[in-house]
Amino acid sequence: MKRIIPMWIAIIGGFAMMLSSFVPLAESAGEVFADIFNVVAAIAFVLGAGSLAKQHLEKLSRREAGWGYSVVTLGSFIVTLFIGMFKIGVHPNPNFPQAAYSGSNDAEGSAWSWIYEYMLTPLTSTMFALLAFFVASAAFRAFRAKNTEAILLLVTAFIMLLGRTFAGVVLTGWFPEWASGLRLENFSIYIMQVFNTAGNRAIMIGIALGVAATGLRILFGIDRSWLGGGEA
Amino acid sequence: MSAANFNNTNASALPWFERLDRIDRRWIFLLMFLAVSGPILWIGVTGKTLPEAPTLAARAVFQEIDQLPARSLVLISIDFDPTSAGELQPMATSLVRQCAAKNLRMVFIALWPLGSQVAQQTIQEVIRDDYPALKEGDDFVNMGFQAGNEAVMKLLLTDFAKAFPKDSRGEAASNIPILNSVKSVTDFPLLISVSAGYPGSKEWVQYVISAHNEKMNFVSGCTGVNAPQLYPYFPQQIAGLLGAIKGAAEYESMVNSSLAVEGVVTPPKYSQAQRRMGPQLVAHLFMVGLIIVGNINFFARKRRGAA
Amino acid sequence: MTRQGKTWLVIGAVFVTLLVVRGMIGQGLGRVYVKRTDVTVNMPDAVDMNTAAASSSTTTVAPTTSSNGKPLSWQEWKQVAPLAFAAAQKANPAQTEITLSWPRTIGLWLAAFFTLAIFSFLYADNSFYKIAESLVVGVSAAYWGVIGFWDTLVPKMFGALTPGLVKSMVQPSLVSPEPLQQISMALALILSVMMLWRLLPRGGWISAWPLAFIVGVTAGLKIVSHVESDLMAQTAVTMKPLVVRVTDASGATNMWDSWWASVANVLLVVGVICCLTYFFFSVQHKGVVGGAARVGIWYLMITFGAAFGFTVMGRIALLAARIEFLFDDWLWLIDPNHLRGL
Amino acid sequence: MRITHMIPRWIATSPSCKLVAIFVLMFACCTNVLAVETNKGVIEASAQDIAAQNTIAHPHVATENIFTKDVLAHNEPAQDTTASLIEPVNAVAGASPAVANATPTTTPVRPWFNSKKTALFLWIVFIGAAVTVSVWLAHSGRPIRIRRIAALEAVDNAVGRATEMGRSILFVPGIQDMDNIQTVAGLTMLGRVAKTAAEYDATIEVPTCRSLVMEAARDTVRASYLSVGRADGFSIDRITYITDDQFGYVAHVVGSMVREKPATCFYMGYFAAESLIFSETGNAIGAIQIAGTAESSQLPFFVAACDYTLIGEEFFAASAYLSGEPAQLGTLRGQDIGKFAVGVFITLGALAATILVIAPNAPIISALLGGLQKVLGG
Repeated sequence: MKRIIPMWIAIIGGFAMMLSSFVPLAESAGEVFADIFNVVAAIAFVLGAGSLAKQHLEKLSRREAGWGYSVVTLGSFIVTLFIGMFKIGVHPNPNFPQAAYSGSNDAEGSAWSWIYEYMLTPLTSTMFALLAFFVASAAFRAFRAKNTEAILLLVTAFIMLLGRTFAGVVLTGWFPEWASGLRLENFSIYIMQVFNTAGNRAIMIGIALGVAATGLRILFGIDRSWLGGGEA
Repeated sequence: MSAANFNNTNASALPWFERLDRIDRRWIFLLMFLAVSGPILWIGVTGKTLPEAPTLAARAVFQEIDQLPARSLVLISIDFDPTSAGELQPMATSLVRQCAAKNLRMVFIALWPLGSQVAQQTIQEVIRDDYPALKEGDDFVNMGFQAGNEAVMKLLLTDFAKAFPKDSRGEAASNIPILNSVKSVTDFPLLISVSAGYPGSKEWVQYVISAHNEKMNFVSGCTGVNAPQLYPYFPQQIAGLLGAIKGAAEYESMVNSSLAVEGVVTPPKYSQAQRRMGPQLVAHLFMVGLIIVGNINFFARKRRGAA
Repeated sequence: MTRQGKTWLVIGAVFVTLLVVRGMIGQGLGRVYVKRTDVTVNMPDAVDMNTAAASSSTTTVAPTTSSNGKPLSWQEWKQVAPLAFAAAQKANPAQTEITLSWPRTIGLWLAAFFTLAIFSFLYADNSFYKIAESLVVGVSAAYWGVIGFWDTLVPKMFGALTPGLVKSMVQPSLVSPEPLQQISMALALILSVMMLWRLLPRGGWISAWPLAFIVGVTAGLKIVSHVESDLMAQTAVTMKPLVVRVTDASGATNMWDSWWASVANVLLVVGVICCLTYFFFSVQHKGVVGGAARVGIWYLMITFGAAFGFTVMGRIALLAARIEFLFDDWLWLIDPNHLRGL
Repeated sequence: MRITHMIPRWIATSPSCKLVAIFVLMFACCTNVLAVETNKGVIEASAQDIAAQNTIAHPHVATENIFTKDVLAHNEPAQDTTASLIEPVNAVAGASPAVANATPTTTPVRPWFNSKKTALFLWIVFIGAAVTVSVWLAHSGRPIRIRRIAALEAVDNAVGRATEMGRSILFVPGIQDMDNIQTVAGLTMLGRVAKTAAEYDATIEVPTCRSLVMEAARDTVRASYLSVGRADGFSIDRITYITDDQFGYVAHVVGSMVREKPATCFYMGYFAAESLIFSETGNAIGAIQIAGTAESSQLPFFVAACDYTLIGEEFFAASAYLSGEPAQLGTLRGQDIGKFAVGVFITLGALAATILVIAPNAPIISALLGGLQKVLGG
């Protein structure tokens, strides 16, 4: 019973949504669901925060190796939460001074924007920037001309790398007009529009079918692994 | 300190290609750092940038905005956050600049939570600083962020004010003059999306543009990662496309030269992307070099292995 | 210490020395200046408030701030370029309008520290990285929780269920909610309560219901949207003529362009079909199917190569942005935006 | 209570009957809806068409007309001196101002079925039917041979390796929430992997990026451990929420990767930029890596840096493949039927379009092409 009811909730909800796409009166069902989902996800943050607090408090109480870092995590979590929830240092919106919380957390000068600008942004965008290094080491290690497939991969990457900078202009810019299609910058666009389009289209079509089959497996109750295990 | 470390103890006993193959990747990291930071320093000190030859897709973006009559409405969707600002901020800046210079009326929206702040910064940097005559509410407005991804796009098709009920100042949509004639997103002759992923340009095409292509035009600026997925839509659904920092630099150079006034230096904030093409070039050449060295190495090992 | 360790130590020492030298010469290192502005607003009278609230059908809640009718003022600080500070000082050395902001200057140095701490992970895991990692987890988790609260829960759920409260506290311009909105938010609240039931000692299984609802509805929605926008639309645009006639302005056929356009279309159509063949599951990849699947893989590899090349661009731009932050905002080594001098 | 208890039971025990029942229901709805639509829709449709033609025919012209008025009214100092202001004058020449006011004021009664989406509806019914019939055939004992998918054959070995080395398995279910079908597909994979891990007695760590995903993953893994009778081996604390922030999450996961050194890493779900950060770090610690995503922009990185990668559709097929159940494998055949249909459409469409280029006046061919386009929603 604990499995069958959820399964039916999924089946009914799913089919209702599918049909609603075809009924003009219910066309906004998807948007309504998106709203509901966002609210549920926002409230479920309580569960995530609980898990976060639990894992770090446990480390702390057991004095596990590196418990000091857990203090940092917990401390920064609580401080940020406090600042954000109570809009510390945020003035009310000049248009609506009567509403105490009408100001935006993002206003320049608020504690929140300080955290955002000087902590969150440098930390996350530097994490993102690490990719430039990983891309280089991956290219060195993985781009070896082992077989036809690998050669195609690496030659295409090569053309793109050159074609999308000034190097392409220097190397092939002198090609005569009738062969201008072979200039690296044009050739790279040609590859994008023909080969890349073909590959991406096939992937997209395949994914659409994969999504449909996965969805139907769930809606038909064939795949219940998301509910846990095979037998209902 | 062993995490990323490779075993180098017997390194000197191995032939060169074996040694190269087991090279500590931290050396590659260091070289990459130098390849990017060197040109930044050089360009930062000298102020010189590489010339740009705009490609078709970037020219189309310029044309689309250029052909609009003054006072046309433009919807600018900021679908990225500061983590992608390195690539996309120059596009957003130049796009807003061209729109402001053309005296178009701009409505900013954000489908990414942090996009609203990015829009605010862009407004400050371009409109308030350089086009102070433009009035918030009459000439431009930042409608802020709305959660819901493509659901918001669908809602925009039916009711703009419902999707974005208030602007970033807290003003209700019904009180904003610029939105008086706007019922749905199709009332905008041009939609601009500067996007770093989901939701972004691809979703705009899927949910809004493909069905209303004849009513509104769509131009997009996207990150390098997303460009391959968007090229298939150019030029049918996406009238103009700025792909990665290269697209940004091409577009920037076009806007700058079209708005250049003799004797006045273009503010350097409008050539961010062009400055970044220098590090781009050296780093690309470095990557190409890495791939070549890697393969020479591979063939040397293969030959030795076969012999 | 190994030879390699020593080399890295030297490299690090060189950087630190350069930094110190840089700090001693020229304009010094990163600082942030702010300009003060005074903001004064008049609190509206209670009468205005009531008329504004009366336009909605919901109950009016008394404003929380007590200073009705009085002017309210505060100061705001906006960041300005160091150039502006220099100019203001030159005009009037005793001015207090543009000043050095200590909180923001400390923030700037912290940001630089975090940037370097994350980069240090490239060398090896270390305590700086661990501090940065712990901080980013704590800060960002709270950050998204707060965003969820103020940007989703307040306008959507509280706005629909307790509009009076939201109007008086947060958003006086709130549009009164529609019944459908209220019903859907009530449903969301019920689902959320079920979700949170897990925290209670008994009956945690009920939290499977909202999850099931979400999974089911997602499946239903995605089936339709993917079939529509990916399967049908992509198939339709692939039905291209294999022979194309490109005409000049004069109306004559341009053989060269026609030939290339035709080749492009043939390559495209063949490519899509071959790639699709690769994805066949219930047919063994042998014979003709095997050949087509192999061509399909080639196409996929070219696709991946192209994507790789494009992505590299983006990644390098991001790194460039971080390095610009270090060199420009923090070290004042370069000045591309002419914020400190021309 | 009894009946409500029995019906689900009957359906759960005989899926094939259920599928047929559901499809009969769907078809009934479909025909019913279409009948209503044809009866009711004709008059409305024609009325709407006329109204639509009026409004849509010259939308640009109409709006441009408004803009020129605005320009005059505002009398703004024109900031640019380029020639664009000339354009609207040309454009307006052909339009009457009345066009802008032609929007119908009364909204017609909405039909029960959106006739514009008939083709979409038929496609979904077709795919559903293909899947249903394939499942039914699979149930009736027709053997299904599925081609080898190397990445999936490697799952058992990869889990076994972790056990041998006494290290953990890392499973990353992507960075999106439960409203993304890739996350759901990732969790179904997690169910299979956790089952194998429970059998081998390997530990599995699942850091998640969303609270809801954490809850769902906990349910999934718990059930997997239960299903092989190893409820005692399940620990809820191995499935944790980190942060919603993409790079905050990445910072934590790669940090713990270099510290814990998992023997095997699975990346299954929606991934963005973190794909390469994960897979390069995994590479540096010498882990076996198996990835699966439908995010085509990230596939190159997984292909380059991981040992095995499930590309696009393969990822969605993975859990069905691993289950080995005939019903699930049957759905894969259903997918193939769909692909075959798409292939046929593309081939026919391309040929028809080609013939039309060579002989533009072939009515049958142009009708064929038009029909194909219509079936595809064009």
